Amino acid sequence: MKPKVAFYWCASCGGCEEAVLDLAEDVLPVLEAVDIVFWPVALDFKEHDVEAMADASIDVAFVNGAVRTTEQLRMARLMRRKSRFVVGFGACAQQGGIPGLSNLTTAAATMQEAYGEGTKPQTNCPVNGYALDLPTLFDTVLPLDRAIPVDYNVPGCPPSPKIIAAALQAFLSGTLPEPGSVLAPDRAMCEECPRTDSHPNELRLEHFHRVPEIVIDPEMCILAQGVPCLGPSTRAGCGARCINGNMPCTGCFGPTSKVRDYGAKALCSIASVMGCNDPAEIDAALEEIADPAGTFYRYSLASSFLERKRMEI
Amino acid sequence: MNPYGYFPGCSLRATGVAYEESLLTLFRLLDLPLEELRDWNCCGATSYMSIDEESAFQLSARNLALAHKAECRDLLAPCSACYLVLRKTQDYVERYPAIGKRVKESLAAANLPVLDGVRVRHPLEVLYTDVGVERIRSRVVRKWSGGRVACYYGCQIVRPFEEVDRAHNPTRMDELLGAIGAPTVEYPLKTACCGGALTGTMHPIGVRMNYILLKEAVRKGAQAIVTVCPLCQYNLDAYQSEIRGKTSTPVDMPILYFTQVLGWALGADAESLGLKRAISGRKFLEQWFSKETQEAEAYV
Amino acid sequence: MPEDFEPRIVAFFCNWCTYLAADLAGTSRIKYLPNAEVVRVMCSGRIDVQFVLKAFAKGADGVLIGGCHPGDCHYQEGNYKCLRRFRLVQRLLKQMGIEQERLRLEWISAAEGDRVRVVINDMVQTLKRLGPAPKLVEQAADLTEVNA
Amino acid sequence: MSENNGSNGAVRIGVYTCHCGANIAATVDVKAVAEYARSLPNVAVSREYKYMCSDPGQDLIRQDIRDHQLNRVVVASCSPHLHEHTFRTALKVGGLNPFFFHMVNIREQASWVHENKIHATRKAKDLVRAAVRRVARHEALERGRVAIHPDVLVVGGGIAGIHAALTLANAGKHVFLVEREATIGGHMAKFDKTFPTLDCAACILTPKMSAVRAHPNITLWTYAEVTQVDGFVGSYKVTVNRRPRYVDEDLCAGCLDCIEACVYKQAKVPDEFNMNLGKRKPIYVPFPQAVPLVPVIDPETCIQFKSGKCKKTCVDACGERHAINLRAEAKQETIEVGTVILSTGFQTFDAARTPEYGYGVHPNVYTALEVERLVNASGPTNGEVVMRDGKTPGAVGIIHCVGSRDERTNRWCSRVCCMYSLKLAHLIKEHTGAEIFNFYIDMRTPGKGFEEFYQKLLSERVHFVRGRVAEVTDWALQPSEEGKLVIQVEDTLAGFVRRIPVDMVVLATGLEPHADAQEVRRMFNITCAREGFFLERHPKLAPVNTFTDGIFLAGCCQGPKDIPDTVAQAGAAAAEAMALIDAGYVETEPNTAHVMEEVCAGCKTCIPMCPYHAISFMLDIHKSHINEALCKGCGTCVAACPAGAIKQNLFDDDEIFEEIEGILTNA
Amino acid sequence: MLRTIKFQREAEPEWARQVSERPGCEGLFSCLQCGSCSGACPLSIYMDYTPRRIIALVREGFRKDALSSMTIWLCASCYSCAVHCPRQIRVTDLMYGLKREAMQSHLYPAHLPAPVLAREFYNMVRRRGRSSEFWLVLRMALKSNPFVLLGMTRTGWDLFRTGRLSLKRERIKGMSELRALVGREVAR
Repeated sequence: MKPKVAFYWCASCGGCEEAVLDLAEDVLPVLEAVDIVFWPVALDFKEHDVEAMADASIDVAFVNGAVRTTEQLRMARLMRRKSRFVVGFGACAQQGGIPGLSNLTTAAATMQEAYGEGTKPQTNCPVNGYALDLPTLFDTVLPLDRAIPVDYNVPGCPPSPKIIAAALQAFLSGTLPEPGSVLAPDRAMCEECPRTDSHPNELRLEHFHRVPEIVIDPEMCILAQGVPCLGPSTRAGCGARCINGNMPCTGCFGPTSKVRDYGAKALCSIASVMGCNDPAEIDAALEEIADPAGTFYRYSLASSFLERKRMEI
Repeated sequence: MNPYGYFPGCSLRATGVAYEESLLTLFRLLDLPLEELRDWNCCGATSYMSIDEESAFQLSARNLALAHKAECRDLLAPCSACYLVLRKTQDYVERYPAIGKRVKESLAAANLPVLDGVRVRHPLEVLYTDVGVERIRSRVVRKWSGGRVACYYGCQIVRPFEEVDRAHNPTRMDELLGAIGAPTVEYPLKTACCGGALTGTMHPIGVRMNYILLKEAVRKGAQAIVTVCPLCQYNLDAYQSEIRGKTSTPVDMPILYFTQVLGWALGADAESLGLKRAISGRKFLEQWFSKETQEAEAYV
Repeated sequence: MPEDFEPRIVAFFCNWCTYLAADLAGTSRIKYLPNAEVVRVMCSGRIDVQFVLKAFAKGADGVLIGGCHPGDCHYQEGNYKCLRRFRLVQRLLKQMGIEQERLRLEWISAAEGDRVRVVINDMVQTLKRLGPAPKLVEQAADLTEVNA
Repeated sequence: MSENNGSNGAVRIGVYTCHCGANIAATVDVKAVAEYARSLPNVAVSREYKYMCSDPGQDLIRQDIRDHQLNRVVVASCSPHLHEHTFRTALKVGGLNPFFFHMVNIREQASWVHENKIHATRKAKDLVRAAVRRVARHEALERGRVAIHPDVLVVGGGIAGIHAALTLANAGKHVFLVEREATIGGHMAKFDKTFPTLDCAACILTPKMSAVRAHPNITLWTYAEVTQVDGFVGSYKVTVNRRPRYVDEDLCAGCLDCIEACVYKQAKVPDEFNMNLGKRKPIYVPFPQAVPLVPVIDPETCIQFKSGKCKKTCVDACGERHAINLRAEAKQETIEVGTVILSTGFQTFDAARTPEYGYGVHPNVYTALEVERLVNASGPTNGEVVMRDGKTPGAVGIIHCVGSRDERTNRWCSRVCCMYSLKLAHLIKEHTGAEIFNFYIDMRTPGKGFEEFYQKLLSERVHFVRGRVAEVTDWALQPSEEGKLVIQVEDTLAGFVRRIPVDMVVLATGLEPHADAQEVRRMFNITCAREGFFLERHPKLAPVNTFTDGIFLAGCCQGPKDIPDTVAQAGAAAAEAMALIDAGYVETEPNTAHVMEEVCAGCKTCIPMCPYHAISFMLDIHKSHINEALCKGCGTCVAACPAGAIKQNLFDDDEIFEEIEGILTNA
Repeated sequence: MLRTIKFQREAEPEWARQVSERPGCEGLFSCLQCGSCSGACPLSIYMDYTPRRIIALVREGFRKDALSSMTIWLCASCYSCAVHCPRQIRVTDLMYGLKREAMQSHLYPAHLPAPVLAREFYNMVRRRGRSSEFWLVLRMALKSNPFVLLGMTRTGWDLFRTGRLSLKRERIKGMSELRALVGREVAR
């Protein structure tokens, strides 16, 4: 019989769901090969249907998005219970992703930012006889593996068709790497980068620029142009999508297996290649990196050592 | 410009009155405004220290606080003892937190402000740094013919704080006097001690110390000694007759304040410089004035 | 803050200057506060920002980095690399709500045994003033729910 | 037995906590620490012992490796800088790879610097816990070897440099001896006699100087300075700048006719070698026995250099030899050596910094070095002690500790002043028969024959007044003081103040580091102690080594010392250098960095990190590569690698993270 | 016959330690006994113990000997010792401390004018905020040895005729302020 597959969507933008469809015609053999038992975005199954299934009866659950509400936490645990393998799908699941940046503030502040002063989410309201419960929002966004044990991760914002296909292939063929690994090459993105040869041997950065501030030379290494490109710190597998769009890498594929804290390492290496030794000059140059946390932890703040900002909550 | 705060100290109202007269005159001649510290009290000088250091500091603290209240940045203390005690108070309050704490508390008790931002200074250093040798030279209207003088700095303005001049072989007074054309002798005892209060408390010893100072000045060919401190001036001035009596040294030399000498060169008259208050060397002084005055007429 | 709060400092000392200075402080029997525990690295240039953040994440109240004076690095300029990283990570700490005084970089040469005392004692005083570094558990109440 | 590489089965750690007599045990509860260690994961054995570094201590480790199949060892004792090597060797002998070892410093950095036993013990436990976690990650390593270039550079041609150079040269090593001045000989060449034996300095020094000149194994460059040093033990690349002396050393025969012929008939220029007490010509040799005996032209004073209008009689006098070349320019020499001996010496304290003694004010106040020249037969006065005023002193005061033992100037004791003061007292008395007064704080004569010499001086009726002179003045309190220099001092033994009139005052100025000691130490990548003298690796156990391998110290650049000690130290430095050269190689710490090629994506971030150009980029496979021979193990590239693709042995991320967590994981 | 031997029980090491903690005396125990202070002191030639010996007495704890010495009363606070000391001990401050202690424990020769002057000066300033030289000297003389006044007549006259003898008794307005600052009690 065909392997049973589930897809679920926690805190994310939905891009990961798109990405599955981006497989285009390659998706068809997959659909042939598997039996999709749960996919809220596409098929009409309900939570209680899953509840009804026997534990570990789903072969693989692909869960995208971070965990930031009580509901997502409940569903994540449900997926875990019902599945043999849980795969963190995409940057948000793997590292907390963009939602993870709200670990720089609190749930209340986030609410206010989105809905204006004094908004109080009404957590339950009666609607023709039924009581609707709104899940509550966490102050701290969690990457999936801090909510439940995760077997594998497919990185990317969103994951590239290439690695999705590879991942599915691995499951179908049962050729899986050791548990806990990330289903993408364990090398930095530079290896795929078309401009890698234009990276000078002795790089020395005296200034930093943000993308809108300069016209990026489409041939030359973007980091060498003073735009913090995180390609060197970021796992390969995306096919240098952003570079090909003449944009710097922002690190959605996360670190290699040898790095524990993505942003810390990226920050460390960028600072290392600066060209000045005088404290005043160093500070002047660093002024040009407006938002270190946002620059180096764009996707990985929630999965960093510090996880969130220290503040009154 | 905002005026210098002026802390006369007790002596300048008695034995040292000539110092005050000449200082005020000189500063007027140089258009340097002086403003006496309102209701100042005793600095807590040497002999006070020997009873109760803490309240000596408190006394100084009051003066500094008054100065601070009067928004005066520089507080002039012409008397070496006053200068030292005020300066020492600042130093110890800063260097020894315990002392600082107690002093601040007592200031609060007397609801006085804390003492900061006030610079304690001695006129010699003010004339040297703020006015400068050159400006003094440019203001000279009387040619000097008072003969060779010995510059006597005494102890407490150069020790232990070397802010007025350096402790070993200070030269600023010599330079200022040089500017008005007064030849100075190489005076090895320029920072030796005059004995301070000893002339009163252990008279023979005090007098002997001054005898040594005078003798060496004579030996070096000085015709007058120039001082910066009321006590030095008094000790050297008041006991010369006694020394003449007790020793073979026929010493009778005028003991001047540097403010008198400079004031004279800048055209002030003997009266306003308190020159007539000298005890010793009057003969010398009288002929000097007369001569000087004639010359001054010729000069101007 | 508890009265008897004793800050915990992780100190990364370079082998050739600051670590030797600490040894010298020992042989000179210079006494200082026992709050700093030293991790020896060959050069301050070896100090990865990950180490610093790990220490904070694990509950250090302060992190002290000691290297050779500028121009004196045993490896010529490792200490400059360290300086650049230090300046950048200071900015990050600010965003992460960690007081910048909790991370300190000092140049201490092998001859400056007493400087070790001065720096460590001073840092301990500063940290006592700041109080314990906020810990994550207090931060993310949600995690308790997760672990429930 | 075959070496255990630790791969066999579970990690089994042995922890050994040292009492170091009472050094540790007095402030750290050693038993408690050992007890605690026993409770930690992977710890198979935990012991405490009086002296772990002793043989029985090391035997404990060896025994346990066998009996308890240990494959990791932690020793908590002193600084790794002291005994890491000792214990690693113990592991090796015990049949375990020496790098399965980690050392915890609970002496220098715990028991000796803390007073509260509870806190010190807690700290020791934390550090042991961290070490236990760290050592579990250690891997078997092999030491690398670096070949030692057999040539040696000796910097400074005083007695220290001369002796070191000759010792090495006699052992068949090639030596480059570089001296800043125009002649070798240093301070010793200026001395008249040497204490306590009173043999003539020149008589014992000059033979060694000429031996240097004559030795086939010594390349002597005077009037030259080292300007750059690259590389590391085994192969230092050194650049030497040879200033032009305008007289070619190879062509000059040392006839000195040029000096005779100089248009200056009379010597007019103050003579530095004679402390400016004598005069020299613009073309001169510092002193008759100078080595090399080749004149120097001083452009500051030579008419030709100043105006270009000189008859150049010196050139004519040289005639056919053409040794004089007024257009000569500085030469840069680049050499490669395996080891370096620094013997750059000292400078004497500037007496003007103690104004109370009137140096520079009263002409008859002299420094000791000036008097050395005065009493020297080949000095400016041919050994006559005549003062600047032309008189011969009837009474002389020698003031000890000038610029020594003084918070306001130099805090240290200069060690030689007492003895040379005694020597000068003897010589001046011998030359003039004057009354001599020595003013000392403490009389220090700790050396072979020194005390006897002191006794000799006492019997010669030299006065010894125990007291530091307050001031030297020229004011007279008594007729007897007229025209004299008066020394005012408390005779602390008699208990009263004395005024002693003398004709001449000699200031026994102390020894201090050269003004440019800091630049020199930077160039050679070594450290200075607080006083500014070069810092030895260990005050007792490695007195001539520095913290930079292959660089050794000799003489007063390391601290004040007399000639015998200097020569002994020079010999020791030479021996240390020879030990390296004859071994042919030096074993390096295996703490080098390696690129994990499977992870490296060729981003090149690491390449500019390396000060030794050890990292190259391999275009074929598009990855970085680290040359282990060049890597010095600083780890800067490791921290910088954005992909974590570089490992450093002994300081790898895994090990350091374990250590950090170990420290912070509360028991 | 006065015995000169000292027994260790006569020493007060604890007192020595206290003294070493006074401002300026930190270096007490690092003293080299080099005698720079004595040599530089213009008055040591009249002292029973030279300043150096006072330091020796103090740091060995011979309190009585130190406090009852004439030396401390001869010190004119010229700070010559302080600037000459190679250990940077403020000997002058040490002397001040000893004077204060000697006053409190009345360990000084009776009728010695110096302490009398100090006390009178102190009280006058506490009562009036300023000192008036004439009255001060008068009181000192009367309380120590009236006969010295005879010797002073000449000087007195000189000062009087040159207008340098002020009979005015100075007093500041802010006495209440001053009392709040230093308290009101006077020395006996």
